[in-house]
Amino acid sequence: MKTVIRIQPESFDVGIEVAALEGDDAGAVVTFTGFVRHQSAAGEVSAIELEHYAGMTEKSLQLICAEAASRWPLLAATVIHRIGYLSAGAPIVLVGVSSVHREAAFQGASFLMDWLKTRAPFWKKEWVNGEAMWVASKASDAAAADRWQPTAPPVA
Amino acid sequence: MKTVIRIQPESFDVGIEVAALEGDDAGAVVTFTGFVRHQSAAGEVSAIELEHYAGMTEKSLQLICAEAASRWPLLAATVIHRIGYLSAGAPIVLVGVSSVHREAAFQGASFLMDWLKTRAPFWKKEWVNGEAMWVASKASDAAAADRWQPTAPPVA
Amino acid sequence: MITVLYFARFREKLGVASEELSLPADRDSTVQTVLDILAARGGLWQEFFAGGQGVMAAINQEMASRDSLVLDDDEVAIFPPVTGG
Amino acid sequence: MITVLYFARFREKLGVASEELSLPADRDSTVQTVLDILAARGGLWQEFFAGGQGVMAAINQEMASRDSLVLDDDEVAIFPPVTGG
Repeated sequence: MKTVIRIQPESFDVGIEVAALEGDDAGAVVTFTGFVRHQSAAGEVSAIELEHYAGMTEKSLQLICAEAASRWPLLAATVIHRIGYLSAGAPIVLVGVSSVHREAAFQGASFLMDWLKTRAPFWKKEWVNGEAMWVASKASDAAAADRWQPTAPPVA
Repeated sequence: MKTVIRIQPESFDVGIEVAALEGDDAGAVVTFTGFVRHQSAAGEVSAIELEHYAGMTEKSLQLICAEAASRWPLLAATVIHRIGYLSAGAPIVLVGVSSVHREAAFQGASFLMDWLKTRAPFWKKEWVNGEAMWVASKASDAAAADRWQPTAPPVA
Repeated sequence: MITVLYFARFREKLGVASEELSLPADRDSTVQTVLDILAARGGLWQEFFAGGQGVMAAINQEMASRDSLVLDDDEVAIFPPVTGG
Repeated sequence: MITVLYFARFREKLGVASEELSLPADRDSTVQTVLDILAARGGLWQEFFAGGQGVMAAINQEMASRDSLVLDDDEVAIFPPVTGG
């Protein structure tokens, strides 16, 4: 599977990434774009900051993409994750996959997001009322990732 | 739910449609883009032609979007379907939905595609070796649409 | 009278896109009634519409099933299973 | 000696991004061994690492579990549950 992984402060253009995913007789491209929400559990968010583990990030996303490719007949995958300061409303992450038929593309993209959320070394800090707070991980994300068992769990 | 439906010969830009779907505190936008495949059951496809039921098409897509909105907390939905002659490799259809959290967006987009495939009045003709052939409906599409029961089935 | 519309393979092979059709006056009509009237014409009409499979219908531009009631002045569309997307 | 890296809340609150650490010479070490050594420092270290929850680890940049073996020269990263995407 052709895999493109980019960790960058810059934004991205979903149209360009979809065009790049086409080809090889892809009939289906599914994308997920995540945005910085204005509202969080802590209140009104003005911006977030994203920290990551530079040495590991790309490697972990490559592993997650390889796992997806072993589960569904995917033709190509693109994962773009932004780092640094991002304002509320800004796009944070793009996951896109292509396949011959649509079911694999939907499943693959959903899987990539669930595992990215629970296995890729990114940490988010939210600015709420001028104060920065680390975001707590969500039980719903762990549950979503667990849907895709069997797999070795990360440290409990 | 804000709903945009367009039936048009022209192509579309997924990036522009994703940007239009954002807002209202959307955290997640999922898109599906379908392309004319080069290969079909009948052989090497050079182009397809899409016929539709002009009076009913938009109406049926509105109903399908309303059904999606009744099942998941979606903020906005966009459905663009091209008609007329399309070359192999060309984009045919775009479905995009936005929601606060990603699961609703993935489910909603997948549902819209399954019902569009089995309930929106479009018919495809494929050109293979200079001959035009109507495409037969696929049992796999009917099965995919049936996943989302309960619902009244279309005429058997 | 109802208006019957044909699409895709049906329109092409039967050589007709639409027609006016009279319904039986003595009883309620359904999509099945319409299909029976069409199938009674024999030839391709029978081939397409006498069987139980491979025909979808809409009444006034909403999907219908075979036992959906058809009323005077309705627009009834008859077509093969859809293949968009 | 191993290298231990800290991220996010741990890095910020402990005021350290990385350090060198000696492993016990007399037995095999795991991620749990490392966490026990750190927790024994007391204070925030104990608060963060003595419990069973809320700590993830990677060895040489691959996700690890608590019973994963840690060898000399390994790079062991300790961090809160990830929150990207």
